[in-house]
Amino acid sequence: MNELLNNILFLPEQASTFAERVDNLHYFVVSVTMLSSLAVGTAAVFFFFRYRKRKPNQTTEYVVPSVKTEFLFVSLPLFFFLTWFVIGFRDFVFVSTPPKDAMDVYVMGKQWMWKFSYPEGPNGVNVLHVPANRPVRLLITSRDVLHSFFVPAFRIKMDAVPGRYTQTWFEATKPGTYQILCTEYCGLSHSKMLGEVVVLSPEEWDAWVKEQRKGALQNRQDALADLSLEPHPARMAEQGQKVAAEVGCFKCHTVNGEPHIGPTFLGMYGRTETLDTGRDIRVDEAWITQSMMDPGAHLVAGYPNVMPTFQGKLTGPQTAAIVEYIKTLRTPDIRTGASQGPTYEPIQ
Amino acid sequence: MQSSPATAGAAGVPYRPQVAAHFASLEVQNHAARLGMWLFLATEILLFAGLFVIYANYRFLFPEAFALASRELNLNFGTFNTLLLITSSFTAAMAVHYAKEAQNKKVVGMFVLTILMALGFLVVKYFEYEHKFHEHQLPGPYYAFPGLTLPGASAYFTIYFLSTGLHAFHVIIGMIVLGWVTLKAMRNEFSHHNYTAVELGSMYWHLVDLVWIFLFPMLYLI
Amino acid sequence: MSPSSSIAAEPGAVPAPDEHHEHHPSYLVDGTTVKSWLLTLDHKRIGVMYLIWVLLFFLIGGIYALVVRLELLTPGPTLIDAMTYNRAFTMHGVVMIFLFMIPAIPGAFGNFMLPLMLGAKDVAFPRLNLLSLYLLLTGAVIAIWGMINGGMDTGWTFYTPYSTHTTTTVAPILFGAFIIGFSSIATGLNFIVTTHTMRAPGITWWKMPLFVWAMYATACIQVLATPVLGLVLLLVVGEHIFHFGIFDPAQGGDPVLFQHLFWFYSHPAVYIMVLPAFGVMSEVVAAFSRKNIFGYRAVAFSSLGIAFVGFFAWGHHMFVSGQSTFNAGVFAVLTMLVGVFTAIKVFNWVGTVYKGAVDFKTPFAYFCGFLYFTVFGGMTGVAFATASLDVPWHDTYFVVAHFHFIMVGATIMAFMAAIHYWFPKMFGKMYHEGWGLVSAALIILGFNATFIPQFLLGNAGMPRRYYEYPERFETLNVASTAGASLLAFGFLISAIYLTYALVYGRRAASNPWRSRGYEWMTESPPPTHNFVGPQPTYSEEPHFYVEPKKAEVPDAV
Amino acid sequence: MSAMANESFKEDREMRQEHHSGPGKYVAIWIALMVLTVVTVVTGRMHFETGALALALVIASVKGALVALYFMHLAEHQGASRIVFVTSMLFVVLMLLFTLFDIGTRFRPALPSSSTPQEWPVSTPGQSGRYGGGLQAPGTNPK
Repeated sequence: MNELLNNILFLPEQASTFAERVDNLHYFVVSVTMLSSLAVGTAAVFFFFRYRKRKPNQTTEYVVPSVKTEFLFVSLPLFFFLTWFVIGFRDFVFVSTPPKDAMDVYVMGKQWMWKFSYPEGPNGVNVLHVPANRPVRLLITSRDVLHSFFVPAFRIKMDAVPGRYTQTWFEATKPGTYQILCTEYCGLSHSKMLGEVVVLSPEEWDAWVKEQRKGALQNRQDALADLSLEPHPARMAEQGQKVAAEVGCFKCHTVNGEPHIGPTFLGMYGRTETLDTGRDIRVDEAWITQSMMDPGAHLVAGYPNVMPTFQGKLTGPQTAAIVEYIKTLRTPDIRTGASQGPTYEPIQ
Repeated sequence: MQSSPATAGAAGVPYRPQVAAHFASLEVQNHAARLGMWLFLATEILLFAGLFVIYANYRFLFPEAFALASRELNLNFGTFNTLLLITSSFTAAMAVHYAKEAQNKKVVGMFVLTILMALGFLVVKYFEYEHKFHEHQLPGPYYAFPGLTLPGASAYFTIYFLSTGLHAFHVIIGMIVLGWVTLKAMRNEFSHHNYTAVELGSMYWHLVDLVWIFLFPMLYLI
Repeated sequence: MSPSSSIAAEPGAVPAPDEHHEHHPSYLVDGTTVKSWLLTLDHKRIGVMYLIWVLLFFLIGGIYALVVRLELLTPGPTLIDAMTYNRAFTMHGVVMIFLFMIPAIPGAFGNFMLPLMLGAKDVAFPRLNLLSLYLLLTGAVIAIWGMINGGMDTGWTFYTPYSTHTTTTVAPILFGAFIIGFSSIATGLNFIVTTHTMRAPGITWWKMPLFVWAMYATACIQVLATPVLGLVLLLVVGEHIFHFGIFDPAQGGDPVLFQHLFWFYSHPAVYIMVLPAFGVMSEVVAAFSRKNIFGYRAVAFSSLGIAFVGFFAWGHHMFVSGQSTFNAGVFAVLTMLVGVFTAIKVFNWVGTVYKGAVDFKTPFAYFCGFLYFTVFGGMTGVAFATASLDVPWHDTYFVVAHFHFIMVGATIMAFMAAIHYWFPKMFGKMYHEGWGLVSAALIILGFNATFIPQFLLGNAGMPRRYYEYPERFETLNVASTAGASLLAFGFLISAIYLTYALVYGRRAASNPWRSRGYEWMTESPPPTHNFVGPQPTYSEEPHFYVEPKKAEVPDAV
Repeated sequence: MSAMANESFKEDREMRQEHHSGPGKYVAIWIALMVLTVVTVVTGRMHFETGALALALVIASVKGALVALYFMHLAEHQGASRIVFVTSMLFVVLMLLFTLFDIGTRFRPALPSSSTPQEWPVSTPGQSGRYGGGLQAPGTNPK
């Protein structure tokens, strides 16, 4: 019966405890709706034929409803609506209050990917691993704009609001892979902001966590992320940001527009800078690369010549990634420093 | 826009008001004009209500920052402006009183006083603003006042500038409306039969006063 | 402001006294210069101009809709790139909501019919009325200019912080919407004052036609809600330009507060769109089943009830936005009340047919479609309000299908029914009944074919505003696009035969439906000041078919 | 001009029951408003621990009521004008209440994070503050 209704309604499979509750209410609401609409529709169609016009300028009786009828019109829908509300709100409270023993996963949405971190590691991009039959609380935030974390198979959804955490929780009932979708419009690649939840059996989960915390699977994790649906330049920028954090660029360069020891990365690409020689240059890939390799060569006026060279410290791809990253800081629609949320550092 | 409900009803032929063709009588026409004005004032109240809601929410979230930031405002200026605006509201009410008695000269006098006080209000506001600019107590990202760095302080000044700015804009509109009614009074137009324009203009002015009566404690006295 | 002052001395609107007292020209031919139309103060001409403009905006919005649907034909990129797609669905929403749905029925039919139904010569403030049309057009011009010069990609909800940081042209479009808000306020204000002060003798509050009640309730919402939208739009424009940080989380702002303020307008706005539709349908069902409205007071009260409770249901748009659980409960219950009020209306409409004399003409066909869309759209709305069902459905295609059913479906049905029902009243011509029924059937079928797959897509979990989608959603999307083309075809047919009827249609009788609505108590099309000779007396309630009084209903058939 | 009659005569007459009184009333209201302003400033300067805002708002409401009732003649005009004014006030209050309910009862971390920073524990056991949030420690974390 469940299976059949699920198919008729095109519902995805039920893979969480909440999904079963929601679907039960769904079936209840749909059946009452269909039956009552059928009743109203039948009555209407019957009236259309029974009381069709038989002669032009026909007169009719003056009919007004009795108080009893009007009472029925009010009380019947009110009864069903309030019943649904009671059931629905009970379930809503259920999904808004995570159980005390839930395990926490931090979820961060950013344009256009999902990042997951567990309090004691590891981190993941676009793939969330959770154990089956165990409540998982998601603490959701965003780095830039609103996103919304949606797993159809779990029937859960919660907006990711920059600068703060929202929460939801689920308890997956069977191992498998389920799709994550972003349901709050978040810009150009909104429809590409996909991810997946991998539900593992308890044994697999323990093994996975152990392996992750050793760091042995980090590479595989990266490879997985590479295969994700995320567009290539964004991926490079993402790596560039990681690398920049690792080698310490942010000790001297801010990304929020404020000058620090060095000029800010925000809006650097494409900007016209006055050098200490008095010459104006337009910042491009070549200049950024050269500044990393030979910082003293073309110094921006007003900044001390204190930057060490990164020649030999950065590989070619890493340099390119940092350049890509700085390029993403060019437009005002990249929000930096907006979020008061967690700063995710890569697991070493 | 603001004056339209007032003018639409009163087809402005001097001295003797005329009933527009679609109204049953002058009384109905005046009633319509007044009701229209009330509805318009209701929209103004709801407009400011949006700002009040924003204020209430952020004050709830940042009580200390708001309390400290409000002490950065000049209470003397604020009190003076409140008294000024209340008095101007009083003179506007008196103008209606004189209009009913067809004392057009006194109507002119009262409205000129009102407009002068409105001007005074704006001048005081200008000095307040100038001081804020000087201290960098400015909205959002422009806020750079070293004396108060609690989170929420910049939000306070954002709301301060938005609400007083919107209010000052209404003061200016009110001055224009009252100026226009004053011109009509100079032409000796008003009498017991025809004072709707005076009444509606002064109602608008009272609304400006009403909004300030709430803005003043919210911004200056918490 | 300028049109209102410049027309102060314009005599064209008030016709010179006519020699032939018995032969007053209809409003359509009383003054044929362009100026006599553009600067008219006649509510009927303003209504007709509104009709022309909203139809144009409907066409623009419809083209955007077709572009969106075509793009979604295949899972990957089909026709346009992602940016264009994002702009297209935003523009579809903005144009359809602010330029079509909100002004359509109040602007066109409210303006035309309200004074006629009240036995008045005009609305209370004719100049304000004209001003509201030109404010609408000013706002439209600014917004459309913005659309051409870049467009906006935020979705019509303008959620911060995306809307304050996107590089697309947010400012002119929001500013355009802000001006359109003034137009909406002006219309609403005018209607409230007209209803209060202009009722002819005999038309007491409980004898007003239900269309007037619906317009009155709508006008209350317009007056009370629109200023808040105006403020919010200004704040977003300000944020976008100056980055005040009022809704910016980086500066302690709260994006959820933006949603509260936005929906404080935009949820009641749904009733601005649908209440006039309820009003039109109350008239149509009474006229074509030749019966008094069953439970007149219940229907009138429920309009006011929807207007009031509808204001305090806005939080059901925010169940998964981070709003508190407590608030979700409060808003869920209040939303249920809206459902109850709507149910009262539905039952009473069906009850009206009971013991009636149904004349199955085109408007009545649209009434059937309307009933269907209202029941299913309303019931899915109630399902949303259970809070827990909203969690999986929120921002999926289920929402899209739901509001297209209740808000668009019901309103379009009413709009089409109103055009057909009042076509002879407004233009004195008759359209082809057969084609009318064919296109009604096509439109209703097309609507279902478009949006029933979208309900299922939503159940399956396809989020809205997706440029590309997983392949498992393809079949249903193709079905939906096919339905959309059927829908477009249906509208095309109506456009053709209605235009034909306008030019070559046979002259309609003064009251071809033999309707006993108040608006039919004058000639069709009405003379400039609505009545010639003595004012009609309104001794009976509208749609009183108990005993025909031929003397009062001029009927030339 | 024309013989247009009107159903709303009664309503209109109610609205026209005006008593044209002397300027004394206006002067009295004006003095009351001035006094109340001084009162609110004086009490505001005292910075009461509790109820300062409530007191200020009560005084403001009294002042507002005086302006609306007498300067704007709401006391004389019955019917629709009053309903309009009262309705708009009601909507303002309800709008305030519903939004304040929300932030008053929201999941704490869903409020702006910088609003009450001192109350946010920077680190909780098992989270070492690295993931930043200073969230309430959940019951148990996986080992």
